[in-house]
Amino acid sequence: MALLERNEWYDIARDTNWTPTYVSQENLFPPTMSDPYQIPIDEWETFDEPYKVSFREYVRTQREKDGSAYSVKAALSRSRFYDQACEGWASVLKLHYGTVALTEYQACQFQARMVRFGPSPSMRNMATFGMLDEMRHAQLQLFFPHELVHRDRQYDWAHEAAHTNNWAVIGGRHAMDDIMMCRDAVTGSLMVSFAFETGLTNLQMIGLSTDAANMGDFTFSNLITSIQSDEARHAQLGTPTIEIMVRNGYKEDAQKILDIAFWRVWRLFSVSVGIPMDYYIPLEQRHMSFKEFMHEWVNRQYVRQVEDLGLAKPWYWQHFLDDIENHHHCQQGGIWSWRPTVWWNPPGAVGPKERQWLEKKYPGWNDSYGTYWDVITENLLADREEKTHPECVPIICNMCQIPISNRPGKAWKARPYQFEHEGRRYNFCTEPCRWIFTTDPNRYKDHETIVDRMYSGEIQPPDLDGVLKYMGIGVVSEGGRDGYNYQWIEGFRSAAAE
Amino acid sequence: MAFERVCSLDDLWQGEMENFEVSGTEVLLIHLDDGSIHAIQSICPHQEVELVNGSLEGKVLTCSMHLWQFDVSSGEGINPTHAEVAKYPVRVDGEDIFVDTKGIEPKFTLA
Amino acid sequence: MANDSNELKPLKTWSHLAGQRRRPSEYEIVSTNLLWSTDGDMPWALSPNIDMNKWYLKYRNQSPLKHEDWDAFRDPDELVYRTYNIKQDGQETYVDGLLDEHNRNEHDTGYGKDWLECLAKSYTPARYLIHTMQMGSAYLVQMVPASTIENCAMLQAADQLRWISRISYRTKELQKSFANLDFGGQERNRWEKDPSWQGFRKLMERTLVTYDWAEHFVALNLIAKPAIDEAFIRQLGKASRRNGDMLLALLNDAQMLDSERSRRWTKALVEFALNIEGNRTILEEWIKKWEPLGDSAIELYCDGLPDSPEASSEAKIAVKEWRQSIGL
Amino acid sequence: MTDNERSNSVGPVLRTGEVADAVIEAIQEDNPGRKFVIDDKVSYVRIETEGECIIRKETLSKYMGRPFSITELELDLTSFSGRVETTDNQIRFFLERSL
Repeated sequence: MALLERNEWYDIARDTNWTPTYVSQENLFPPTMSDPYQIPIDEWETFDEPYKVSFREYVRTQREKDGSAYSVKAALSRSRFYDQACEGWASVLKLHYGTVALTEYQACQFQARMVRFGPSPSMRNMATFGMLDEMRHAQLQLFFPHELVHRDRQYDWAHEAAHTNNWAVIGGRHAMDDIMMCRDAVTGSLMVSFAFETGLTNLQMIGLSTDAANMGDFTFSNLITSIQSDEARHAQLGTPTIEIMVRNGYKEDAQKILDIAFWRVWRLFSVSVGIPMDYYIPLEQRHMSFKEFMHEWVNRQYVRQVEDLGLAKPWYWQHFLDDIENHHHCQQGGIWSWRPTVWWNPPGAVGPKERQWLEKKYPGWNDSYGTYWDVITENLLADREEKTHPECVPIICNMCQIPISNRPGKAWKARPYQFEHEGRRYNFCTEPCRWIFTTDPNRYKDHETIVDRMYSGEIQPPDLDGVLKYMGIGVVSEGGRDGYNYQWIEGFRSAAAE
Repeated sequence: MAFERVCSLDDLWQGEMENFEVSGTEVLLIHLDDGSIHAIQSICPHQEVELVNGSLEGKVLTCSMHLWQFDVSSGEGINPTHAEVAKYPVRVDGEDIFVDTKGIEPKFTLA
Repeated sequence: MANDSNELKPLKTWSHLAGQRRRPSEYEIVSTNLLWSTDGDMPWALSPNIDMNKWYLKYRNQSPLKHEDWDAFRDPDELVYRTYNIKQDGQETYVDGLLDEHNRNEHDTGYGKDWLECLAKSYTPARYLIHTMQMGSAYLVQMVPASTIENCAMLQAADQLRWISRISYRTKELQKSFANLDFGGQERNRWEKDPSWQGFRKLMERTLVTYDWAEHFVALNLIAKPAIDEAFIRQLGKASRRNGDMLLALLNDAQMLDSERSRRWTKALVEFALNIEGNRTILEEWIKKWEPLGDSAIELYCDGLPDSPEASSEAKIAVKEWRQSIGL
Repeated sequence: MTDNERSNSVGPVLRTGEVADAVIEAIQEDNPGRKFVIDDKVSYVRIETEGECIIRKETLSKYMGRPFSITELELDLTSFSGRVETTDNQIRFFLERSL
């Protein structure tokens, strides 16, 4: 074929900026939607996306990707795999689909913001593919759980979760509305394309794929790595934006933007990926600990990319390293205790063998988190299941919307992080969450946590039943129970018998 | 006539098909997109294969094993044409679906 | 506990589709009710007075065009991402074939001087015009009140990038064949200054700053897009047939297929909106406001086409007849 | 972060399969003299070397046994370390600032 190569005509297709005369440039690209830094337009025209693709190549490649991803479609509907899969794995899937599917769809609107308001034509073209990619991800991640919904109503949350006021959803929406839906095209491209898609989606989409393959769930493993191959391309929108900002004197802004987004997404991922990796996946199938994945993907890969662009690690790096060791262990305890409030069945799964593994991967685990589970194990062994449910209402972080908790045991260092603003006191789980609030209190001040809503009267009746219903529990599906029906305590019973 | 209640309309939506046992006979109940409901023998006349595992496009049911095709509304074979599936009378009363299997035997056609 | 007393039956599909008592299509399963920002009074979970909440409240929630259930809208083509790629991959293979064949026949060398001037003036600058359509469609994507509308707008935006790419491709080929004519260099100036483009540029700049989602839809899909279809795609296509440029004629025919799909969902959305009392007046007023800009764009563009005295009136009539055919 | 986690490693992360196998062969040829670390993680394989890693269309086609474009590589390229640069003929992973 005597067709031109892409590079011969590509530059023409991304040379589409013009000078408007019938309307003002400012009205055509309002700073609040486009570029609040007001970097000169000829600077934006140097934007060179490092990963190029043409429409022609895109539809061919994507068709082939979908051919492979959907090839399991017919087999899936009759597959016995999901009948036989353990509830720990089913919980991984329910949590994944419920938090991811509609988030991907909202991302279409964010990509569209870059297509309309991006100051560089290259950004607008690349984001057009990004927008289509997100449509793909939403549709794939709705299609597959839909095949499972007749087996188990909890899969209905793949579609419904984002429409409920479940506490986990409130947390996810708050973070996504903050870094993605309510940002201008330029700021958003750093927050989403770089911090989120380059930095952290790898954990969920590649990290979980190894566990999925070990579990025998090749459908899921294939699905999420196929999705990530799109992200690897469209996430490249962030790199040139950073370079242009740094070159034009906005290095500090770029750094701050990345630091905010990275922390916000990290807090979500440590729950949605950290807990599954270290607790829900059966011990025999665990490949690496969450901490090991974090070191591979973030500490080695992501940070190195940040530094190569002339930026630095976030100022809160020590807090972050500490959080890798702790946050998801705290939240595993919390979510398990509050299991009736979630749409999956979280296994406690801290039998003698699992505790050995956790101690090896996270030295000191037994002396801290272990003490928390000791009490629960004791109650379960004595048939006092009712005592494993908490009696008090937790304090929720006004930023990440996740219950504030701390490492138990000897190293206990409960310390509230608070901030007073216009007569209201806000509570935070960590210094970075408080810091984000102080960067723009007006942006965050009016939001109410799920607990605020109990006290303000929005949730009626303000009792446990009322709260559960408000969160969609008993409406969309039943709430969670222990995924293994407490069988993980049997190891302790037999040890005690000996 | 011996119509027996099989299920309700809520159990079998438009576009769905499902096996039911009616007076000791295995019956495949099909609710087409046009709203009509049909009952046919559950086994393909070709070999011992459950038709429920086949695919339904409009009123054409294709067996999953050797891709034999039948017109569900008439019971006639489309490919091969000499094949045929037994049809059972269906009655809908309010929300309930009734089927009569009395005196009707499944048909078999060897290739 | 609430969940003990509640009887929850097994589901056959998403709970929100269960009321239909019909096996949902793949399209319904993956396309319906996907926006979280239309669930409550406040679009986004941040303070009501931040810019983005104010923007969505003003330009989406408070748009004069009303419907109590925008989510009930359905794309008549029921396209999903998967089927869009299959369709367009096939179409792009066809276009590759056209380009390849014409290249092998040394098609470009047969162009006369006048026709080359027409291509430079009326064809290659179009990537700017089509790009404004891409931007405008993407504005709809982020602002429409239902995911089923958003999907149609998304594929419409993607179609525009398809044709920007093909026009750029042809621009490069012409540049290689006729180095003296500044193909690939003179387009921006033509788009900004040549009288034949000023009607479209004015129309599109005005459309792009029309931020009410429904008025933006009217300006884009009921005025600008059909005007581009009829003037740029159809009348330029006719002129190229007359001038022996079969390649451009066939390329524009292929582009028209995408436009026809866009017209199908536009028609469906208009019919959907017209079911609500009061919407007709709003749509008709907007059309009255925008129609002169659309007509003027057609006139200026078509008057620049060679040997096409009837082009302008044909295009204007075709646009009007199409709008009438969808009830406006 | 400890210092031994900081390195100048760059390279692709690919879904396991025939494309990954072909890439492993191709990189040896396209990057003479470089040492590669191949880390097989069941569902994906991480390929890393110091500073720069190039994969050429020609070489990849040779090991795939058929014409293979750089865009096709995207089917299996789920991530990469370092930064990326693509042209019609090659894909390059690199870092601009060495430690």
